[in-house]
Amino acid sequence: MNSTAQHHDAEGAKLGMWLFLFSELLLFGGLFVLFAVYLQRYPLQFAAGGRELSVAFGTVNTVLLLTSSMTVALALEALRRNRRRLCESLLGFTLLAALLFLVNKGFEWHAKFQHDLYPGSATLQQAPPGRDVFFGLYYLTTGLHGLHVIIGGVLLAWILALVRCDRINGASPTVLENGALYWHLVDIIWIFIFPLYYLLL
Amino acid sequence: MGKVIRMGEFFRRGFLESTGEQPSLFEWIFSTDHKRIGLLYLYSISTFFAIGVTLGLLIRLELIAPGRTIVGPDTYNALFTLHGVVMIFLFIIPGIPAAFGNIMLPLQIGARDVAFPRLNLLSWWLYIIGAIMALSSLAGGGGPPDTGWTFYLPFSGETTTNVSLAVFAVFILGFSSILTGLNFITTIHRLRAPGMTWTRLPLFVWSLYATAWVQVLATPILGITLVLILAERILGLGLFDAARGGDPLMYQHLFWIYSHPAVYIMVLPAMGVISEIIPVFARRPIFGYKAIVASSIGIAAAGSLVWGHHMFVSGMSDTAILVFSLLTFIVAIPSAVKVFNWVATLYGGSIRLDAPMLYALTFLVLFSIGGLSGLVLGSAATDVHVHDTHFVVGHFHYVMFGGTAFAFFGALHYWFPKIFGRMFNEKRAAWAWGIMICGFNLLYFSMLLVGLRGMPRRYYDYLPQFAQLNRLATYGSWVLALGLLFMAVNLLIALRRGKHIGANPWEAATLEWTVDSPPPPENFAVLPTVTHGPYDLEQAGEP
Amino acid sequence: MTPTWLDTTEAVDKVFLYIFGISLALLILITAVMVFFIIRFHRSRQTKPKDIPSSCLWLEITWTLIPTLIVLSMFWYGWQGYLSLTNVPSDALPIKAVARQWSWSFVYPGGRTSSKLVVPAGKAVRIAIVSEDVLHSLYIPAFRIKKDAVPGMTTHVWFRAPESGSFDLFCTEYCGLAHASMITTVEVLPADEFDSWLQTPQEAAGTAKSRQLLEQYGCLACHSLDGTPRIGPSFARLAEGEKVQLAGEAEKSAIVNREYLKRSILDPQSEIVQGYPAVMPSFRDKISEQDLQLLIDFLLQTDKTSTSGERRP
Amino acid sequence: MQHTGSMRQLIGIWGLLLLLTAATVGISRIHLGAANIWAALGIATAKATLVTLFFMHLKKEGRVIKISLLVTLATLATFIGLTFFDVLYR
Ligand code: HEA
Ligand code: HEA
Ligand code: HEC
Ligand code: CUA
Ligand SMILES: [Cu+2]
Repeated sequence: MNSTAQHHDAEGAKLGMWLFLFSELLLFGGLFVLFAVYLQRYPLQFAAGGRELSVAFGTVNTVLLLTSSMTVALALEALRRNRRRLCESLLGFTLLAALLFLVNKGFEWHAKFQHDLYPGSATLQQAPPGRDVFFGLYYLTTGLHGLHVIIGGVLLAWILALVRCDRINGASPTVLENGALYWHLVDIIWIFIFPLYYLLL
Repeated sequence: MGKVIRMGEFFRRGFLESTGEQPSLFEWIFSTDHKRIGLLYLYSISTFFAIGVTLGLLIRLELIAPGRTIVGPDTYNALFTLHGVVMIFLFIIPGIPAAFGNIMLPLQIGARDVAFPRLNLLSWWLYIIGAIMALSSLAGGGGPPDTGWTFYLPFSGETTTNVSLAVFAVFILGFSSILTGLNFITTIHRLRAPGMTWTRLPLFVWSLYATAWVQVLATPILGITLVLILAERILGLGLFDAARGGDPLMYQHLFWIYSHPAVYIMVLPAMGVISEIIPVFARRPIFGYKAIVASSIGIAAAGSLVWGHHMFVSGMSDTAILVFSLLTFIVAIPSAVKVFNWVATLYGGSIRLDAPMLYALTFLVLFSIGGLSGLVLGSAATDVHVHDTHFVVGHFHYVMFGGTAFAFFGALHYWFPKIFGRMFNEKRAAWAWGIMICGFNLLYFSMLLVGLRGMPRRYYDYLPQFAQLNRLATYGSWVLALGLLFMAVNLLIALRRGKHIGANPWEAATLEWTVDSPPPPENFAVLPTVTHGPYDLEQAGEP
Repeated sequence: MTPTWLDTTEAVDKVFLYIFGISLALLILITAVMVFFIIRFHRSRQTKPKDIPSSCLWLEITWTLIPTLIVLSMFWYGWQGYLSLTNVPSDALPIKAVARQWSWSFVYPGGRTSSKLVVPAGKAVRIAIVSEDVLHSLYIPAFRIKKDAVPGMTTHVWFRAPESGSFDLFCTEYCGLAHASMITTVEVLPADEFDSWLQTPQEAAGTAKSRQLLEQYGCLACHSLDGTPRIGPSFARLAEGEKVQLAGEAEKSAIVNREYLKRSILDPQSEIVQGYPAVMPSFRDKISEQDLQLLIDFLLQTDKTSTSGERRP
Repeated sequence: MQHTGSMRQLIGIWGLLLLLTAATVGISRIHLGAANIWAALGIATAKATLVTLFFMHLKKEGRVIKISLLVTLATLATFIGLTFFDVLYR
């Protein structure tokens, strides 16, 4: 956000960030509307689709995101106590987790493509109606979420740089506060994606 | 008319004055001053409005007689699509909030700027980029998009025209709209001057506040819907493809979840403008301040629940029709409350019929006609007959043009002296207004009638029985065009040669009238302390 | 309201009358009051505004409650009218309407097809609507009915035409280039005439049969028989051995023969005739081999406009 | 503005979140019919609540943000709910 305005009004900047998060929530909300409707219509196909997804990958990624979410929160805490070193390494860890998440995601998608499971693939065209929809939604939702992971990662990397050159410190933590808020949102979205897509029976 | 002050060479140009530090164009397009950004919006929105009305004129020209008149069916389909996209996304949604809201909101609440000035600039840039992309979809590739502004699937997934570009453009415009919304909410929460309590907020600010919430919460749904169209066209996802298990109606749900609330994004700020103008020219405090505030919030909230009324004949379930029809009627109530309060404000006043007031009063009548025709659409039985006919086209032009655009013109005349420090010619303004309302009603009332007789919309050609009313409508569009042109010319002349004017020509009581016209760059040398309500006109005049 | 099988026109018109009546009264009332206030309290008459309170709870409550009652009554009345549109009389004659870009065809019990909607007077008909491609909408203004044709779904309308005559039938959901010409007619025949029309067997072969196939598959929506250009090239100019200019970088062309025509119908995107848009749908899997051969025979015939043997409905 | 012990608290919440993750995976392996999806949603909501309240410090925020979060969630819920009037009864 705007750094001069923030300087004057950290509360305002935070409110702005929350409002932005609300709109992000509704962006994904549209996909959840579709998910709810199609789950209701094709419960069996969705369950079958869910079984094709790897619980192991999903769980590892969940743990990664939860942990990274904690580490940003800790980083903010560290910054507030002016423990810059700690803050930097916690942020570094967060970035690492984000990277691992994306690598995992890449492997997962790759595996799906290998199994001929992508929109319009031959396997899905033969599958009963609904399976295709499941995978369509799966790719779109995780893709959009992945995009948010990338954006959040870039944002945090930039913040890390700012911390390193002391542009952000215990006295003016707003940028980190807001960056962390964004990262937590990315986490929250995943908290819902995980059981809805990976754990369907 | 109040105090027209001749200040001769001492006339100050306020925020319009160049600081001379940068080339003058850069001073504007990279300015973070909310007033300059607002003016940028005003200029760009007016430009796109001119493009939109020209397209409207061409539509009417084609429809002057059955059969091919000036263009073929492919061009006609592109015409109404672009007319709709330009009018909705480039003119009427950003219209009042981004132009007048930007300029007046900080002034009215006693702030030096909005909460995030640079974000504000970013919104404008996104708007311009989106607009240029939308217009460039006209050229190149598969030809201009031909889907209608609703982009209904499956057709928009199949057509070979530049739909993807147009859809992406609208996505960017939506992003711009969200940013404006969150900026305004934060500004209103954080930057009110001391003493500016929630019950002392001008009603225009209240209406912007309610609008901003709709922008923040509904626009993302449009965003994802547009992403879904792109996914359908580019990746072939098939989420709405019946053959692959998708449900075409779900597209319509998602689209209208945004686009119905969007009509209240269009009209709420307009209602705010009306609530500003009427008390000032009736010389009476607004009647039922709290009821008007409550109805703004009521419209914003209830407006999010009625999207299904666009789908009564789409094959949606009867239960849903029952629910959405009921909710649609409920949402008419707060509008009625507003109308009654405005009329009541006139009672016992000392009414001046200056140009802004003329527009405000016309708004009352035209919006009522539009709104009442909305009731016909909200009732399930009658909507079946008139859905997707020119009756609907008549309805929404009455509320959008007769309502919002007339309020936009009202705002333009009301705040013109404040923004530019000059006064337009009153007599010519009244003439332009008179010509416009004649043309307007000729044009759109004919449309309501021809729709009732069954003429479908988006028809390039029609049967002979509709010829007469269509001809009338086309004549009306010429009269309307004449009036609009007259108004534009009058204002353009005033921009150069209008009389200089003091801080408060209309003797209004809101804060923007306490600073110079045009306002100085920092708005308030000392932040004001507010001691009275926005419509306590006796206290007005004191600087 | 008792379920009296009101005809659709009556049911809807009553609601129209009710809503329009009230709306007109309200509009006149509001405008009149407004104009009165403007005159009475104009600056020239009222130089100083009166000092009266600027809010009144009772007024607010009144003018919230009264509109609430009004709109609720409108809602209820409208809903009742809508129920009449969904209450199909049990003896209604079932007809299937197939919508496609950009033509209609109607299929009757017993298999007779027609490009016009032919119905008996005085008898209810129930139309099941399907779409073969994008959204369309079946609209008969005279009977106040309308319903979208949605791919993958079957929707219904019903109506009863009181007496014979012909009425317009429109497509009201925007469906692309020739949306505006997706118009046909409702022919209401006296009951006995309708029965004999329905009984008449359709041609098994010959020109009339081909004509009827052209209508049934919707070819005539885009192609004319008499040389007038429509969305697609007219069939009139098709003749064995003629050269057709194809779109593309190079000067491509094709020779009209059975193979070419077959390709044009089953795989139209492969060769696009110069100067025309690539919008023709493929008829692969939609058209039987037998019908295809009949059509090709017909298209190669030189005199295609002759109407001998054609039967008017 | 020093929150003593808050670091420990954050780590504690993290532990809880991991436990809930294990729980949701575990429950998903038992057949409960329709209850499965509700259990999954319930646990996810619990986790999201923990993240918002503690990681995002919603607990310490003022009324404005709390209320508007509720409004947002209610909006989303109505969007889904009203859509179901169509899909359930078609
Ligand atoms: C500024 C924009 C705007 C506004 C404010 C409105 C306001 C309303 N609209 Fe409109 N509408 C559109 C823009 C707007 N609309 C557009 C663009 C479309 C077409 C989209 C497309 O398909 O392309 C559309 C389409 C549309 C439809 C779908 C039609 C169809 O396609 O079949 C319906 C159906 O219910 C509807 C209803 C209403 C209602 C009930 C209101 C109400 O809010 C009106 C409330 C106002 C009043 C009631 C009048 C004032 C009050 C009085 C005079 C007092 C007396 C009143 C009472 C006692 C009730 N509108
Ligand atoms: C704010 C919104 C808005 C406004 C103001 C207008 C204005 C006009 N519209 Fe509108 N219209 C829409 C929004 C709007 N429209 C939408 C959303 C649709 C639906 C699209 C769809 O179906 O997808 C539509 C569709 C639509 C149709 C239906 C097409 C169809 O279904 O087949 C028609 C037909 O007549 C029409 C006509 C007009 C006309 C004649 C004007 C006129 O008011 C124009 C008359 C005025 C002039 C010609 C002025 C000329 C003056 C100048 C050029 C100089 C002006 C300069 C300055 C102001 C600086 N419009
Ligand atoms: C949606 C409109 C549409 C429909 C329906 C349609 N066509 Fe076409 N047809 C076209 C267009 C446009 C062209 C020219 C472009 C091309 O070659 O694809 C064309 C080309 C042709 C050609 C090649 C003509 C020539 O001059 O070389 C033949 C033959 C043909 N169509 C036959 C048919 C038949 C038979 C049917 C019905 C079973 C049919 N069409 C239905 C639009 C249509
Ligand atoms: Cu078919 Cu419009
Ligand atoms: Cu609506």
